[in-house]
Amino acid sequence: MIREPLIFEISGEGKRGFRLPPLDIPVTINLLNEVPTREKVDGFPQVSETEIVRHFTRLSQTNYCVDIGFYPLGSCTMKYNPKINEKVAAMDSFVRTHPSVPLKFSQGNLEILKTTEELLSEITGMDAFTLQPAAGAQGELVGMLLIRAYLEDLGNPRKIVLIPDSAHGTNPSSAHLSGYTVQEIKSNERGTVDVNDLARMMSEDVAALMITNPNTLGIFEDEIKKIAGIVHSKGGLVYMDGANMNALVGHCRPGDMDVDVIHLNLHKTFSTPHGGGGPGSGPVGIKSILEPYLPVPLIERHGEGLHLNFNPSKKTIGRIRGFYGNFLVIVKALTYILSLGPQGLSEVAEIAVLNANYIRKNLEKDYHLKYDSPTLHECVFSDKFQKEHGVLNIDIAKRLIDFGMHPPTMSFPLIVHGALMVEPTETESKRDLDMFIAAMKTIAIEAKENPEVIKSAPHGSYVRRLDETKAARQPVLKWTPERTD
Amino acid sequence: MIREPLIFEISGEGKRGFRLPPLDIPVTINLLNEVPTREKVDGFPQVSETEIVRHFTRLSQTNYCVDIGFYPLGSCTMKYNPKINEKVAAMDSFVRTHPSVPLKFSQGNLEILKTTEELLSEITGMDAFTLQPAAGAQGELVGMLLIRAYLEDLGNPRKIVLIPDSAHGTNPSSAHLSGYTVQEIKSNERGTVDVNDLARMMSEDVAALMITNPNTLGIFEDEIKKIAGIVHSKGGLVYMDGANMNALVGHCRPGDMDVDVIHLNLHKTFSTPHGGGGPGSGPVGIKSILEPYLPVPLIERHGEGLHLNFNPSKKTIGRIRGFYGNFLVIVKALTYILSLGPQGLSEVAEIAVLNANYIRKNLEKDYHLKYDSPTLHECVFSDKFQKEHGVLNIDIAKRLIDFGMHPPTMSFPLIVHGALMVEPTETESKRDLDMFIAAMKTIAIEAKENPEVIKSAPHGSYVRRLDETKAARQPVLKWTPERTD
Amino acid sequence: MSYISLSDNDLKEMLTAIGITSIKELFNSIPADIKLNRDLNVPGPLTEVEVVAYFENLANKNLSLDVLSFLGAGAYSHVIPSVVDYLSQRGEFVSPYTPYQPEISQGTLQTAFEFQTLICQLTGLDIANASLYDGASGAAEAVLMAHRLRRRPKILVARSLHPQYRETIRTYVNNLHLNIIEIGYDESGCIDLEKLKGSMDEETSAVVFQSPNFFGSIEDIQKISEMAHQYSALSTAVIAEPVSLGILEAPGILGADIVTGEAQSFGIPLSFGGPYLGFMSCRKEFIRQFPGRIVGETHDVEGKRGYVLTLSTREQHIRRERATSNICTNQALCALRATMFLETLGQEGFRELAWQNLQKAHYAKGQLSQIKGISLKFNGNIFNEFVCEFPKPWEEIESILLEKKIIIGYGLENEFPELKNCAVICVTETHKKEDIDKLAAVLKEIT
Amino acid sequence: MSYISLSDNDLKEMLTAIGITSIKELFNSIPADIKLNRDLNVPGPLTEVEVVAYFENLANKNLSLDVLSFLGAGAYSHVIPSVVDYLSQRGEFVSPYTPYQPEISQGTLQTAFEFQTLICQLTGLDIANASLYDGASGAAEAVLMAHRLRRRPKILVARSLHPQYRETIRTYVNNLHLNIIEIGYDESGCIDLEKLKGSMDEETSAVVFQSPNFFGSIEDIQKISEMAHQYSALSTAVIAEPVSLGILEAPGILGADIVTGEAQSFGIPLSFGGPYLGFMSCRKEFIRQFPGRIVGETHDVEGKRGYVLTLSTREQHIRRERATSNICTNQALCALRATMFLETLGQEGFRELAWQNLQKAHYAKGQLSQIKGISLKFNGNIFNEFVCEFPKPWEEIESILLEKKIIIGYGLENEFPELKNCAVICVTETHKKEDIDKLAAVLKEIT
Ligand SMILES: Cc1ncc(COP(=O)(O)O)c(C=O)c1O
Ligand SMILES: Cc1ncc(COP(=O)(O)O)c(C=O)c1O
Repeated sequence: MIREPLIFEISGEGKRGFRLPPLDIPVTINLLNEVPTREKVDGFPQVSETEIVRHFTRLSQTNYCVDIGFYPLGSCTMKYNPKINEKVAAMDSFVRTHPSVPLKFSQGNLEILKTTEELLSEITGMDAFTLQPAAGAQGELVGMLLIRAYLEDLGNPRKIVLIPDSAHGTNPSSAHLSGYTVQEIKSNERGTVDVNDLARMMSEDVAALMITNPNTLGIFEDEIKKIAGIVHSKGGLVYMDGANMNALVGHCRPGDMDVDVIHLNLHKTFSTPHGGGGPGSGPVGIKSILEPYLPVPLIERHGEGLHLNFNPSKKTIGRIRGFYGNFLVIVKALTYILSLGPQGLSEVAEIAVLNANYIRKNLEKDYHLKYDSPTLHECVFSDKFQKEHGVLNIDIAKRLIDFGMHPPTMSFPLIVHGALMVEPTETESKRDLDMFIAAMKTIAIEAKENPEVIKSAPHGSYVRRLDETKAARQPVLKWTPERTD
Repeated sequence: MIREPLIFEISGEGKRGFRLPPLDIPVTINLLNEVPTREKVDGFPQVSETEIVRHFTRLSQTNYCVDIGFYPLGSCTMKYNPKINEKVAAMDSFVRTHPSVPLKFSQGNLEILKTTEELLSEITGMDAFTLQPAAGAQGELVGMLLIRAYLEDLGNPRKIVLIPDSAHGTNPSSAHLSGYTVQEIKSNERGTVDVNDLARMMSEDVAALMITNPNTLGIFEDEIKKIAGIVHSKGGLVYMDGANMNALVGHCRPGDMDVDVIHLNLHKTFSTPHGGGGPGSGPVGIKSILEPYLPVPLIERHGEGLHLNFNPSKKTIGRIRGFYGNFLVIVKALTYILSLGPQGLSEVAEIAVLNANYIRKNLEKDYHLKYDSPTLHECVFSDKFQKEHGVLNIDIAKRLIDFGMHPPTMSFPLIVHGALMVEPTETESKRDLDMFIAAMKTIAIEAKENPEVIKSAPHGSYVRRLDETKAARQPVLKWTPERTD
Repeated sequence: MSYISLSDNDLKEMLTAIGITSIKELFNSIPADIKLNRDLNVPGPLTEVEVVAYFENLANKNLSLDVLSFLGAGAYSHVIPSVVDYLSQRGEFVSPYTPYQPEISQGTLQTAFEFQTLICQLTGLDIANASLYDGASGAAEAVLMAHRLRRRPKILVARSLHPQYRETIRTYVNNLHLNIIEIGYDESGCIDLEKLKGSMDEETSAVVFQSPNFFGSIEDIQKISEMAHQYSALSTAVIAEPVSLGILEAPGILGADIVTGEAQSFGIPLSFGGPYLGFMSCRKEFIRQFPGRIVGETHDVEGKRGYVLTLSTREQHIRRERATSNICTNQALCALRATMFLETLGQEGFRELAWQNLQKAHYAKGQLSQIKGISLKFNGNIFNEFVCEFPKPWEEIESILLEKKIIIGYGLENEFPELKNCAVICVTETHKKEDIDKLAAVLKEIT
Repeated sequence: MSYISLSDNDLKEMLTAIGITSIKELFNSIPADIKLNRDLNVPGPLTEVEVVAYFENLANKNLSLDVLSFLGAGAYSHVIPSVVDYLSQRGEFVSPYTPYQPEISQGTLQTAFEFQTLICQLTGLDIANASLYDGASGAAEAVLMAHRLRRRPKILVARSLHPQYRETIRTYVNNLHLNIIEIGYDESGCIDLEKLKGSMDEETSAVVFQSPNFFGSIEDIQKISEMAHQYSALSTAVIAEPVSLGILEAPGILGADIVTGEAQSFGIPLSFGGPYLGFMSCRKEFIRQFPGRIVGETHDVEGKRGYVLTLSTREQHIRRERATSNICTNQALCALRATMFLETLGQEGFRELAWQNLQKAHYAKGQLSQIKGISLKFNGNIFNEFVCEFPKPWEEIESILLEKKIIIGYGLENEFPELKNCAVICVTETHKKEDIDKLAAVLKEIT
């Protein structure tokens, strides 16, 4: 296979990839006399359109993606991204609206935003939504800032946020960014929040509990109402990380579980593509007590029309980004919700849970399952059996690549050592599930019989196993002309 | 790599890839009582949208293409296909016009067609064009039918068409389809038409000479005016296969070479993509003596507006297809012509010829060149040197695949045994040319030192060398449910 | 804009390598007297922004927005699933040549194999090719093929075959001096079976008819085929609206020997008439005379399944003047779209599509036929088209409706002088009830 | 429409394999009292045709067609080469997750590495990350970073920084109880250097300013940075219109320590405000405090070059509450578009782009400033935006121009009460001479 060079390595004076129409006004010279200017951006490449197209077409083919195959990356809900979403979001009028146009030029866009807020409220059972956060983590930050503002308003923002040890890394990070100290709650042997531990740790210093439900083990926190009760009883609030909403949609609603704040990941549950790392969208839903604190601007219905309120209340946490959210991502999510309708949405959770349990059932003899509680949309195996043969979860992951599949999540939950978090989603065919199961079974056998083949995997990819340590120890973070490679 | 099944093999009852809006009128039953109907199309697949997208995304990646790399398939002018062409041809108004709309609903489209006719006339030096032919071969048919109609009108359609032995297969086939007997003219030792042979064979039974210029060896027929003179002197006409127009555009014009009819391949010279085998477009240019015979309908300017003339003259050869030609392909070609402008077009030929000569110069010691005449946009090597080691042109071709490149043309010209017809086109980078040269040189060495590696090539492709004999001997031309595979 | 990829330096190095000082020298083989010593008189160069503006301006001249159209007559407006556009525009499908090198063309080849399979399933015949230019030239190829197979001078052609297809057949076979006999239609709009019977004899190579035909009427393929087979002539069915095959029995099952047609309905936009998609299928015993590219299944040296262009000894690049057709480049990308279209709709969706066309056309037919002054010209069974006769001159009807932003249909009197004030009206799944009701309401007003 | 890929039979087989009879059983772990025992009150399901119609209807409510707009103020209208749309929509770029598995993500990773390189070239700094959410949150992250680096309580923020960015900074740092001091502007529209000097001291972590700033005025980065460096505070430049960097010297060269901003201008459509593209770069000694994903180069076991996410010990999934930022999903696909945009334009094209913006804005500035009653509010150097003061109330000006289908610019008085009847006007390469002349003509008429 031809190795694709960096674009800078094929640059050459005189090549052009694009031309602007000629300037149609008289040229004025010396416009920037007093300002330091430059003749050109040093190092910028010069290539032809042909070369651009080949560069990116070839590079694209070195990517694995949902459009190519099974992508059971746990917690990421890598479901199929419907193409109609893309088509709708590409409509001229959506793509071309400047965010600062007078309101009558954006009534359609505002209607999209407002409708999405309303539908997400219904889906989650919350009272109101803000669509501004650009991703889940920003949603967490907003959610925690809302809680902080609310508590501050009551006189004391408090100091501590409780987070289960199974939580995603953004939870503690966002809590910290909101000015809180994080205290970890232990999971019990069922893999859920230890209610006693919680009760013990809950105090009037605690601002909130951040809980994920179903949690990152795929287990439903069945004591959620009790948990919420404990938190509320001490004046704290319950934040729910809604990244796993795919397991619940249409079946139960966080709002009905006494949750006060939730963020969703539209790029997970609501099928907007992940783009190799974004853009996403992390709307935050709240109970009405938190409404005065919502970030600005608010979208409000005024009679027939819609309106942006930039100064709703002094209590607002303020602005958390430019403009109004990742609008085109929201358009895609709304397209998805409307395409599915009520039954379709509830079927999402059903089949997601079915697929995950089918995999679990088929692999639970081959891979260790630390917790035997029932799981919903995902389950977390570990490499415990394979480790005996020197095979770690990362090796299993790399070996899966040779079978043409994307590996599961390994970086968390931290409570499962050598985790392999498998989330198939609802869009997969039985054939894909069976191929995954077969590959995992083969790898389990290989681990015993031929562990080397796993530890040296992947064998067939565009690059083989990459030296991540070297990358971190001797960081090369950009191309420079001196390099020869 | 996962093998991609046939779609029929993953079909399953209950899967749906698309839904229509529900019927919004009252249903009438028994509408087709007297007519044989069926409940369903037996064998039609049932898959999900997810499966469709994966099926075709995966299949697409098994294709080599111009967007991926160098494609020196001689005579096919596999130049880069500009993406702006696609964008323009995708404009709603072009894509959605029904061909039978009242004329005032298609004035823009007709203007595109008329402008393209006019510009092609200027580019080729011909008097008029029809854009109807769907591809080069249909262009040839139309051209020959025009000649036949003209001669018939003069009293005698004549019997014979002369075609050089180096011609593309469609030339004799089209001549035959037009009712002519084909006689071959020999090429001389320079690789061009043997003028003496032509003079000897030319008679009043000969309707036309079909000549390709530059010919399929890439050699310009420098005696073209003399040749045309010989043909015209006996009342015959000269048909030029314009497939190689990429060598000439902006530098000389068939109309100025006394050519009477020419076809162009918009999917070659004018950058419209080949689509894995079409759609193309094969416009035919003519001198004015042939104008009364043009196929219907004609596009005519009437004052401000444009008009379709379905009954221009009794002499028309009639209709050769539905409607007016491969409109969207023509839109792309016009986009290309306007994008390049006069200098850009003439630069096309210059760089195409430069690139071809650069390759020729670099490989002429390694691969046999039967003719040493100067060549323009392509040159035809042969496997003569390699054959000594049992390596044929097809082996060299397959080995090139391992180097990440598309092989040259081998099926013609028939006068070069073991031909390797290399046409780089003007859009390639020196890096690509150099990689091709290096690969060819490596193969030349391998032929001597390790011929087996060539003969067993390709080694790294999705499938390895396929058994074409078996395919023809035991034809399996469709999937059937009985098969297990 | 130019698409050259050489840097200034590359250029110099290459000239040096070749041993010349100017590119001009490479053109020395072109005699001076035919060199063009001036710039071409062509506009441009235009940048992307300018070229888009140029075409937007032309697009606006089409005035086609917001019009409610009931045009069919060989080009049909149908829904196109979003995946078809999304997938078919991938560079890997758009930018390769004909798959001469199967090892690096499996995407194109396997898709074509699936296309052939789908066409066989639709037509009920044994083999199908990978595409032809369009329906009209497909009909012509079918006649040529039938003639090669039977070598008899007579071809019977239904007058109810699309007039453009009839004209194209005439052009293609003109120099064969065949006896093309047109067979009229009866009050059902179908081929006049009596006349057909009367014209059929041992001299006949084939009968060519369309179903549903140009008037929308569904032909009795069984009867026609029986009549043809009595003289071992070939029953050649042309399908211009293959969505009908979602509900009508496969023509091959009913006796057709060759089925050809236009598959624009399958995911190909109207595009002002092209590119469209010709298809053809036939009984397997005709394979040696079958025109066009065919893809077959085989295996590689390791036993892996793969697909190749096959039976190419029929084709021009091998057989030259004795080829079964001169076709080379066909309509591969359109066939790809059709394959995606049919596979996305699937068995259920395709059935539903056909059913909705049938229902809506009949609803419209019912509504229109109740309007005073308007009559149904024919009484045959229809699928999604039918012919109305109006009480006023067609031109008047047409222009009044245009003012109401309706294109009511395809006027017949130019091509069928006997059908004065008649038009073919096409109703598909894309028409909403309110569209049909609007048409009826407007017509009621003006007739 | 549903996107499930299980057949009826698959479903049965799977239930059997799991050993249950109904999917419902799998939800038994959800307590009955929180189960939703009704359908969601959500419209739909809508088919593709219906959903497109739904959104077309909303799109039409935007009324935005045909309007001539001179809006900038943080979101810029620039040309987008056709290849950017064509290539960036490929499924391989659109549908993967963050490249946690580098061996099958080289496309995303190499592109990000190229993006980082381009950002470093533009900003003149050592390192860049793979993207942040947007310019506003990027500015906030920069303040947080500066504070982590310097640990001093004072942050000086230019009043000429985009008001949304200022507000976002405030929200992000609110609980750190920093002393955010706003520094006003002078008659050039630039930061008041005297005031800046007066406010700078050993307690200052950073000065944050935008250039060209919200009024379009180009700041003296060198002077500002010198002042900051005197107290080893960090000079933090925000670039909201990075097209300016095609002609203005790199801020890093002029002394900026951190450069962050909004790269929407690089091939990202206006999109009603998002998704956009935050970027950040800084000096290499700050790397341990740098937020966001970073891609680095390395080699595989065979020595082949490859790219990986690196230095992740800064990030939330490793460091949790001690991470340099909570960012996880960023704006990768937007960064991909920006990379394509910049590489397609190339060195020459990007220079030309900047130059045309500069020229056209100055032409417009010249035309408008000649109109009686209209005055230029500031006298600083500008790139493609400038502030005009009108002789009538802004609302009146705005609405009269709207009637003429012109959106003249961004009115300032809401966010800057001191700038009554003032607006920022943005002119880019997308404006034709006739557009600018039309604006001038209309303004001449009404003022
Ligand atoms: C459980 C959980 N919470 C939060 C996040 C953070 O979401 P985002 O990446 O959209 O910022 C993720 C995403 O990986 C997650 O899996
Ligand atoms: C020299 C020559 N003539 C004619 C043709 C036929 O053109 P088309 O494939 O467009 O029918 C070709 C195409 O391969 C060719 O190379």
